[in-house]
Amino acid sequence: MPTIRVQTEDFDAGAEIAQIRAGNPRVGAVASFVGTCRDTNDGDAVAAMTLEHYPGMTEKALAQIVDEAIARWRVLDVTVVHRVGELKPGDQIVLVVVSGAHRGEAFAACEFLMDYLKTRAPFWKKEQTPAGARWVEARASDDEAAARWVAGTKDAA
Amino acid sequence: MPTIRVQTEDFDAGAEIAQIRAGNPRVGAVASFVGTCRDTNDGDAVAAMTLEHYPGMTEKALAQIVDEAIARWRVLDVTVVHRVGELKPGDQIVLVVVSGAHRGEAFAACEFLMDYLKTRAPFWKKEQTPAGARWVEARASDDEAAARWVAGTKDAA
Amino acid sequence: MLKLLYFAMLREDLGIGAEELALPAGVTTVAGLRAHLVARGGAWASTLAGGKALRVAVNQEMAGPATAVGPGDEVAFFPPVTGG
Amino acid sequence: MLKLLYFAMLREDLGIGAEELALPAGVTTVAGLRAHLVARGGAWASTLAGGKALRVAVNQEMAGPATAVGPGDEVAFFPPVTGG
Repeated sequence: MPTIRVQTEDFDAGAEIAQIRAGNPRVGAVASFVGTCRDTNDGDAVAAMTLEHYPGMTEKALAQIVDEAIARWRVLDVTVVHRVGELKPGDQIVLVVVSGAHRGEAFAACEFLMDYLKTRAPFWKKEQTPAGARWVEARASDDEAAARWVAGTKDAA
Repeated sequence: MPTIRVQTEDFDAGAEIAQIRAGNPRVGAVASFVGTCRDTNDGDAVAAMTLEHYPGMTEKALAQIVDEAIARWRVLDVTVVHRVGELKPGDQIVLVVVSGAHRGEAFAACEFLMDYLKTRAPFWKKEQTPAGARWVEARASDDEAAARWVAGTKDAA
Repeated sequence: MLKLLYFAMLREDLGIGAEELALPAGVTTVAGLRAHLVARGGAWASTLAGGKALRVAVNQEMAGPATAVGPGDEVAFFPPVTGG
Repeated sequence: MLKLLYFAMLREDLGIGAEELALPAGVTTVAGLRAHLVARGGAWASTLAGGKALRVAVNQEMAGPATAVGPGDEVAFFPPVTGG
């Protein structure tokens, strides 16, 4: 059963990795990703950021993305945790963990989840910089990363 | 500084992920992989396995693979831990953690490290099955996975 | 009635996060609803005008200009997402 | 002298994990050394014969048939690797 959580509290990547493996000897591979808050963005110092989201839709959008990943690759289980609220440089933002029998599917599903989450889940970042607060702009590179999966260029992975 | 360890003891993936992030606010992405001992392989039950290696060469081979990953992608740091000795189903075998500013490089370097480690680092698995002990045979799929990186088909990642 | 939601920069620019709106006469789609809001003028016109990169969700599903809008729907306007 | 090492299935099939060997006359490459060992006959011939998928490292670096072998070298024979 996939685990999806949106929360203000920090998360424990090691505990989530242990949890997804626990009691399932069919697991041979666990790929995971932790996204963290950097101290610079687009060349400017970032002192803090606020993550806003759309309660209700966020969970629904994440569930759809997770279902898509499970249907596309034969992975065993998925955990997604995304934080909201005030974050400082070095803080963890997002965790994706995917378990599978073999590494290829686990890696592909994990990267797919991050790419889709970045373009489809309703979260917005506002950064505090020396020049004041600003909303982070969506990156074309994120759209391109998500589009790779539609084009199927990574299907062989 | 990359961390490379070959050990009989278990490892703590969460602690290694925390360690690679600690005190470096340039880190925005940490991709990681845990390989675990499954209870079946090629259709047969596996009760236990022994991992043999070539002391001295193992560490050298891993260091070369890690240097190659760091040179190829602009990642910030790499941790590789590989266990040897007796392992049971559910036990952790290998950990690769890669930190970077952005996720694309971290994912690519992490998968590259696993693919190269599987074909270039001198480790050998011997499985205990109901029919007796057997040495695991190298898989053509692992050679193909490693060959992808030479062909450059994943360079866009 | 419609439930309208605004997030992130749109919420700040419009000075409002949520409102209830009686379904305006003639509005049957997202595009129609957006045009109705732009007609309010001021920040509404500048923030929701065509050409701005904005996203719309109807009942918490991503929607396009032609997506149907009817009584009881929850319609949200927001910028391209930047989580993860 | 050469230091020879055998790992995994090769070690079991040959019944030996390591040996010291005086560099045989005429042996200058990995291929030459392998032919010398095959000439021992028995398990050596069947295990190290051409056509078997085996790997060789000279001084802990992966080597090919033409890799030079000389006094003081550490030469290891082993099957394709299966770690990770």
